Amino acid sequence: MAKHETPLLDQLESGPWPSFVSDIKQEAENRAKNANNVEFQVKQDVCEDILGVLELSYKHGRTHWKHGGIVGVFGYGGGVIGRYCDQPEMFPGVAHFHTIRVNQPAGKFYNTEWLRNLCDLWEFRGSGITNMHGSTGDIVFLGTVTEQLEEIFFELTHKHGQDLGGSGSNLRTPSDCIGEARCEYACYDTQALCHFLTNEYQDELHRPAFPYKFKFKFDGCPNCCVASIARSDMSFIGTWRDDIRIDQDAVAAYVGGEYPPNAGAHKDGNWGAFDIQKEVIDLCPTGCMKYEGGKLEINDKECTRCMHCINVMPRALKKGLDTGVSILVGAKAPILDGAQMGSLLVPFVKVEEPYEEITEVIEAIWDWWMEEGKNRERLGELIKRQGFQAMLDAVGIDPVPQHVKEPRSNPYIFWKEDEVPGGWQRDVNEFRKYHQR
Amino acid sequence: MAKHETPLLDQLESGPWPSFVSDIKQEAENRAKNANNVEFQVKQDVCEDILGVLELSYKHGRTHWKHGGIVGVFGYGGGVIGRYCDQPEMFPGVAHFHTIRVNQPAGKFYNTEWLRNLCDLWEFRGSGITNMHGSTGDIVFLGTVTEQLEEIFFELTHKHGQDLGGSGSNLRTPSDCIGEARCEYACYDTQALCHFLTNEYQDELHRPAFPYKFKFKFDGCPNCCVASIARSDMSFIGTWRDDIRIDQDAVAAYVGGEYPPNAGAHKDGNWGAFDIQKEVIDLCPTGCMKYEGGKLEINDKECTRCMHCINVMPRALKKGLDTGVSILVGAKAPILDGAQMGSLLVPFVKVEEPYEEITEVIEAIWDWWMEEGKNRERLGELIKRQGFQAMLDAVGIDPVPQHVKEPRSNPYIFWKEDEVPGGWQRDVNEFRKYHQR
Amino acid sequence: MAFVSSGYNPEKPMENRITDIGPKHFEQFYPPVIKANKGKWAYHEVLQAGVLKHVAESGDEVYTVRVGGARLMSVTHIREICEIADKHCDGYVRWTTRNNVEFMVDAEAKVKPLIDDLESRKFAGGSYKFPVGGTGAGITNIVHTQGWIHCHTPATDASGPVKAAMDVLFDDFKSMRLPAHLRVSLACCLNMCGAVHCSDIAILGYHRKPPMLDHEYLDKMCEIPLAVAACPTAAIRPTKVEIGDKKLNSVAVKQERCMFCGNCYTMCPSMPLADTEGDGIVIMAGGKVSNRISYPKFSKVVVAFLPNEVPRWESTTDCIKNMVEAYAAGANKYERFGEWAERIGWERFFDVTGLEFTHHLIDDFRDPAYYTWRQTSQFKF
Amino acid sequence: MAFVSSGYNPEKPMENRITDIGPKHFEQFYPPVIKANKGKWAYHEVLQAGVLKHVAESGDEVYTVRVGGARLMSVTHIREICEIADKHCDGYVRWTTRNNVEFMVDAEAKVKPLIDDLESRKFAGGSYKFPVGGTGAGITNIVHTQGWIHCHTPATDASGPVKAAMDVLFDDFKSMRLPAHLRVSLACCLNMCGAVHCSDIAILGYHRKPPMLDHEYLDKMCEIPLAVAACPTAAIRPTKVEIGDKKLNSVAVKQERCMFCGNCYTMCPSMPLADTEGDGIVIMAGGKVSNRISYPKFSKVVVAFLPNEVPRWESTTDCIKNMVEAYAAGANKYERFGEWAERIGWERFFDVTGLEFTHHLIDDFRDPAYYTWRQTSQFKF
Ligand code: SRM
Ligand code: SRM
Ligand code: SRM
Ligand code: SRM
Ligand code: SF4
Ligand code: SF4
Ligand code: SF4
Ligand code: SF4
Ligand code: SF4
Ligand code: SF4
Ligand code: SF4
Ligand code: SF4
Repeated sequence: MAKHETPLLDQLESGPWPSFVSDIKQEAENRAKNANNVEFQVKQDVCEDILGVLELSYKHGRTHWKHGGIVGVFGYGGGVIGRYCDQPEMFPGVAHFHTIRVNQPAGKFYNTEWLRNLCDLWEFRGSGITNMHGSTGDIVFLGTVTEQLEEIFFELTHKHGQDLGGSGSNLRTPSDCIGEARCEYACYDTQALCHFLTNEYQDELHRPAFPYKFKFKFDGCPNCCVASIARSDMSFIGTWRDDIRIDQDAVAAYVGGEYPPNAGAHKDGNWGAFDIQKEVIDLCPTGCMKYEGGKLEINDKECTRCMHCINVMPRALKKGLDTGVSILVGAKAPILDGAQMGSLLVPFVKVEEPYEEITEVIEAIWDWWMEEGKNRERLGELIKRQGFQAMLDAVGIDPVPQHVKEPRSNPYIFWKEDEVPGGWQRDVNEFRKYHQR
Repeated sequence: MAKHETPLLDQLESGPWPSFVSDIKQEAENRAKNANNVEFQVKQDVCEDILGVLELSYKHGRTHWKHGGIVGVFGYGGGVIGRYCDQPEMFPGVAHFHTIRVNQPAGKFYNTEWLRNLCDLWEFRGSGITNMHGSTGDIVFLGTVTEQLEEIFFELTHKHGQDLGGSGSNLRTPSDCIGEARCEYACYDTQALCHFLTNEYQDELHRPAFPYKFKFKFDGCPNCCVASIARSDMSFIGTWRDDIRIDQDAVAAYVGGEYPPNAGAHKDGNWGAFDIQKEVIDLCPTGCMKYEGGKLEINDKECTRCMHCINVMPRALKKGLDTGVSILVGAKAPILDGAQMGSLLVPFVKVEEPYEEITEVIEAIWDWWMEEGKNRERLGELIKRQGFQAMLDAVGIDPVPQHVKEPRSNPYIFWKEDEVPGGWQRDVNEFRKYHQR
Repeated sequence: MAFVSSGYNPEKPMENRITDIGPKHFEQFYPPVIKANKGKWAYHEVLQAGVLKHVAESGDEVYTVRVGGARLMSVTHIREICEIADKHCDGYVRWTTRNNVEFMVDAEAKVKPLIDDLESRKFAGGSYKFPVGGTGAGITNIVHTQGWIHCHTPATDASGPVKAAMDVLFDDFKSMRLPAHLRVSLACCLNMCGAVHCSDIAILGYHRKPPMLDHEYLDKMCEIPLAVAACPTAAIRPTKVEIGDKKLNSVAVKQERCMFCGNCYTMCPSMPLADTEGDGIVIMAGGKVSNRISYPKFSKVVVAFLPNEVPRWESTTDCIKNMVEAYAAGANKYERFGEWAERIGWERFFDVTGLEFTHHLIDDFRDPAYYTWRQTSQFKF
Repeated sequence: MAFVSSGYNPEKPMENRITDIGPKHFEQFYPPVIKANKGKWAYHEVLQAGVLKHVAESGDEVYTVRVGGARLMSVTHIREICEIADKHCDGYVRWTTRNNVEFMVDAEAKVKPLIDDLESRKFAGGSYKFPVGGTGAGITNIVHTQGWIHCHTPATDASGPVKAAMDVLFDDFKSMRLPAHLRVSLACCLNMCGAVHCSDIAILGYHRKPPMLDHEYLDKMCEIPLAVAACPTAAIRPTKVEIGDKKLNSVAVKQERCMFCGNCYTMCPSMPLADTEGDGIVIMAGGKVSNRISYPKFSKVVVAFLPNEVPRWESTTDCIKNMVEAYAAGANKYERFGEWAERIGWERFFDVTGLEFTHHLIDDFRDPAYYTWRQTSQFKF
């Protein structure tokens, strides 16, 4: 017997796609049964109230959650998002409903033992409902009360060797694509770099010292499976600077139809036989490929490493061996002045322990942003406000044509005084000697 | 014997390209000789002084002309640009050096009789130096004195049936490409429309009532030989809405090498034999062409009338028969906020006397601009400031996808109150009944 | 419900405190075949929708079975995942960047039993618990945000519209017939917690009424200068109001300057925007993040508003389904949604999808708006 | 030099006044073959550089011989044009939109004598008066502005650099070996009186020193609020200064905010910018206006500054020549300069031209600057 009627939500139980309503209901039931005699530290019927308040939102077409307020664990400026219900009397189970961001392991691999530990903890001290995972990458524990925050943190750190993720004007929880762990396209070890920088910058992650949030994401190659270019203030995208390796026999196997194009990703379409000219050569954005006399040639100097040809013929074409990352900066969501993609800052750097070439760039950028950024100004907004050159200048990187898609089309060049012979201080009377009024 | 030494300018007499220095010198000589006993109304040695002051500018690397000041002819707010030399004692011949803008005939055809009349007038009452033509399109008489302005105007109007062009916050002298007069691509009679509108709007041309300058230009087709899309507040570009006419025999003649591709415009290059696939089909920006089994096909529905195929094979392909113009608005040079190209406002309208469909658009735009535009704000800047929609609204044109290259990528939609059910005035106390603080 | 201490002593918060230890090290979570072959993968193949085979240089193979699902997950559900992982995968499992779950096995023979097991499990309400799919040229899980389940600023729900949309798109989750990947995302407000701004199809919650002013509370609760500064269009100014006989410091909103971004509400709880009729969904399309062939692209607004039709958001799901079918019918192989729209031209896009073009779709936000208008005589009728 | 009245009476300016009559009607100036076949042209052919043949549906033909030259023209020179037109063309002649002169004849036999006549005429200094060329895939006349010959705001001369550049580009005026039209334009200041902002190659005069302040005069001459309002970067503010014992109303300029646009000087003669060392040339490239294949494009800044090297601007002409040769060697048939640069990538453009990429070339003007940076991992080394 459900505590609240949920006629609207109930309609979301049918249909093939896994129903979150059914799942919350099963959790509600399990909590009600409490087969393992858990001493629930938040209300046993919390899941009923989740459904109840959500049903009310469905009825009103409006949320019933209020602003956060400052809750958290001692010494940390982030990791917890406070949340309160605006109908606490109707739904006491969710009157407080804070979330905890648990820093996921790089690559999001788990073993079941550890996962079960988290489940036990969260059943005991929270709602038993999670987001696997939040948009930034964290494991999100969804809904607990203020008194449980320190307890949960204590258990996480002491029992599970696990820390919180970021929130607030901090470094946010970095995240990465699967990369070398299972992907032949990876140009560097995304997990290693993600983990290293997460630990290197624990202080920045937990203690707000930035003008606003700051995100790292790590993509092993330009396919961008963690969407770093769209949603991280600093995006690391794997690339290479030597040549694509070609296995001509495998090319022939693709042409001959032995290997499925694009690794079979189009299997259920009616695309006909593979046509290397149409599907690869003609689609290469730089036109740097040729297939003649059964031989594939790439003019690698002109290749921009877009991955297309490699994606289509992974058994025949392999990324280069001299690999590294490109670093792009400034991506963000549209608030306030419009969304930004990352803009290329460092075309290429090797990814080699102890990663100093990388941390130097990070720290130079942070120094500039912390010096110049206004409150709630993302890095991308600062770059826009002060200009790309100002960033290069501050960070000590030389301008190269790779920084731009195209040179400026307005000629409004802000020359600096020391660039102009004779400087700017002139004597108008001297001028008037040659030019009468 | 030259009045002023011009060692720097003299170096611009050599080389193959026609030397303006030599030309001014020949005029100076002819004035000195005065074979026809002209009673020069400006100084006989004015051309010497032009060379002198220009040489001085070459020496200093700076201009020696001052601001204009207000000079002109009675009742007109434009047509004359005042100009004074900042070294009048050294160069008394050019102490005053005003220009007169003479409204060129549409298409810039002339007969010699009329041209000679202008020459006689300008030799007599001016420096004898002209610009054929100014960037807007006028015949520019370069350099006369204030007292001669009314005299010149009087002679122009009384003897030569000819009016001045525009300057100031007026309609500027409209101008056009050669169009139907000698071009098979023309989609309407540019001269007729240019001439009609010039006369229709004489008041706007001569009496400043606008926030700033306003320019019309008329291109017979999308090749844009008068660059209307880049330099007119309102640009008229010929186009058609039916099908490109194909003469398959002529196509075969191109393929067979009988006719030179692009009408021979590439004759001096080593481009090899004509390849219709490479040179036409593959370059069509919409990919709407096919050449198979010796037959050329165009999917005209997808054609964007870019002119490429027609330019390459003018004897085989002809524009459609249902022709008209596209009207684009807002082009301008970079001052102050950056350059603009014209933006498409009216995708298609027929060009038919009495041109009412066109004058309606013009006048609606002017009404809006005169109502909303700030002082010195070009139409393009107003569109940017108030938004494209605001213009459509004011002018009464429905939004169509043709207006945009792409829909907005920011979702910052400024809804209007009457578009939102229930309006905007809400009772916070009513809200608070369902949402506690 | 007695309080059970973890051992934490609130009197001495720093005693024994462990901080700054970061996440678990990823290596301990790698399945053995991953650990052994990391960085030495030779190639992969998508065997069928939801099933990947990766072959290492060593000859080792790993088979991945990907299953979709709600990212909102109970511990009961996670425990069931663990049970399956123990049974088939030596106790390892992973999540993808789009909230799918991946079960990996190291031999082909283990694949079928795993799939059979997964597909056999259903929730009480009848939906699949672990549908296999989401790979290749199809539709994978919808990344999304909190919605009415947790956040204070949403203009729509997240989990509900996602469930409704995935039910409609289910066939394309389970097959790979499309020209390319098609990524659907949802964000419940303009903050866009996710890569919604560059998704093939994006569902975006949007308000359409300016904030209400809870004057009485504003004075008490808000740092007025912060609220004023928060507004990107400078629509808010400080003011004084009289409520009853009280003179209060408050703010005034110039409503016609408001673009409903909710940034004021983020800073000040006394300026709520949410409204039953005002709130709803904006549909965007044509974005991408991969650098394949074309550069990453932002999504474009293609439908300015659809109402919040609970519980199944029919107008939204119809609209999406319609766009997917138009794309499937019209795009070339490998062509992403936005590449397709650009190739045929956005004017043709509105034609073939039958979507209405309204003035709302014309950009009027600041200087860059100019670049979205059509500065050419080239267009299609 | 006695004053000769035209008949105008300054006492009664409105007496007999004729106004608003507009330009001459174009029809009276059409050569007969044009008049007869207007709107009925069938096709054309470029017979050789500078010579066009147009064939009408009626079978009539018109042969056009195009000649280049300075648009700054004396009446003596125009009379010579008239003489030629009388001799060969029944007294008709026209000017093109790029300031070339076109002589038209109605029979092929008349072409050679015309050309021979034109090419035989030279100025005393040795240059051609009427070089034939400027058609097709070559370089035609440089459209330009006033420069030091008439304007008060230029940062370079117009006629001089144009003469110097056309001397260097003369072979390409007389031939059609290039991949496509290549349009060179010049504007002597940022006002850009011409389509310089969308030319294949543009020569632009640019100041690099903020305005001087002639305080004494400013007070007398200027509407100070106008000068203040004129500045697009808000670098100017009103102020008071003391000169000797006089207290003057004047303005102050925040120099580091100045981008040298000269708009203040346009409004106020007491704020001159011109400077021998400060002024010079910006080279832009890659613009176009035609809608052929690609959309019209703005030119991009490729060289931030070259000095005013009188009288022949060698650095400028070298730079242009170098770009033309790189383009001729690298572009495909029909490919305009900007299309070429975009195809190979601007990073490669700097490579093949050897031009230096400096920080000045990175856009930093307002919001749209963002769109010129590189938002992709795609680039060439
Ligand atoms: C929980 C999460 C959504 C989710 O359901 O997954 C989330 C939730 C919130 N985000 Fe977010 N953001 C979350 C990932 C993102 C992302 C995606 C990412 O990180 O890859 C973005 C877009 C990328 C970016 O950073 O630009 C994102 C862009 C925003 C913004 C807009 C920031 C901007 O500069 O444009 C805001 C507004 C703000 O900061 O004021 C915001 C603000 C918020 C707040 C704090 C609401 C607010 O106005 O204060 C939300 C708290 C909701 C709650 O009740 O928990 N959230 N937010 C995500 C974090 C979970 C995790 O740690 O894994
Ligand atoms: C004479 C001419 C240049 C030439 O050598 O040909 C010219 C000359 C001047 N232009 Fe221009 N403009 C001339 C065509 C143009 C064009 C081209 C066109 O019309 O196709 C443009 C670019 C298109 C446009 O209108 O945007 C042009 C854009 C400007 C601007 C920038 C306007 C803007 O909104 O960006 C200014 C500055 C201003 O208005 O304050 C300007 C201002 C001027 C002034 C009045 C200088 C000033 O600051 O007051 C110049 C007077 C020079 C003189 O001594 O005669 N002139 N001006 C052209 C007119 C001749 C004619 O009537 O045929
Ligand atoms: C597992 C996962 C990475 C992870 O760390 O979790 C992953 C894994 C693979 N991606 Fe991805 N991609 C994953 C998210 C993404 C994303 C991110 C996103 O959608 O938010 C993108 C960017 C999408 C975009 O542009 O909007 C992405 C764009 C690609 C592409 C480029 C596709 C394109 O046409 O633009 C490829 C190449 C391909 O498909 O051939 C690719 C290729 C691959 C390959 C084939 C790489 C490999 O050799 O193993 C993997 C299997 C693909 C498949 O599912 O068919 N992956 N891939 C992610 C699975 C998400 C899911 O559950 O569905
Ligand atoms: C005479 C003139 C019109 C006039 O009213 O005066 C004219 C005449 C012709 N143009 Fe033009 N164009 C003329 C200025 C232009 C301009 C304007 C400009 O440069 O300022 C343009 C735009 C250039 C740009 O995009 O920057 C222009 C872009 C074209 C094009 C498109 C070329 C392209 O590749 O983008 C064509 C088509 C072609 O060449 O096949 C064209 C074609 C033609 C044709 C073939 C049309 C015809 O069938 O008669 C004419 C002879 C072309 C030739 O010179 O080879 N005309 N043409 C102008 C001659 C200028 C000159 O003296 O050199
Ligand atoms: S981003 Fe590249 S390396 Fe990473 S998982 Fe995707 S395809 Fe593999
Ligand atoms: S990676 Fe892309 S640019 Fe490079 S050769 Fe392959 S398809 Fe062409
Ligand atoms: S714009 Fe078109 S119609 Fe006009 S001259 Fe050029 S090609 Fe001919
Ligand atoms: S005019 Fe342009 S778009 Fe139309 S068919 Fe010809 S080449 Fe293609
Ligand atoms: S998108 Fe908006 S409403 Fe949704 S979780 Fe993020 S901040 Fe909250
Ligand atoms: S919703 Fe946004 S635009 Fe509207 S008042 Fe609030 S901050 Fe300003
Ligand atoms: S470009 Fe500048 S300097 Fe040259 S004529 Fe125009 S306003 Fe004068
Ligand atoms: S030159 Fe331009 S930017 Fe500099 S002070 Fe004058 S108006 Fe302002």
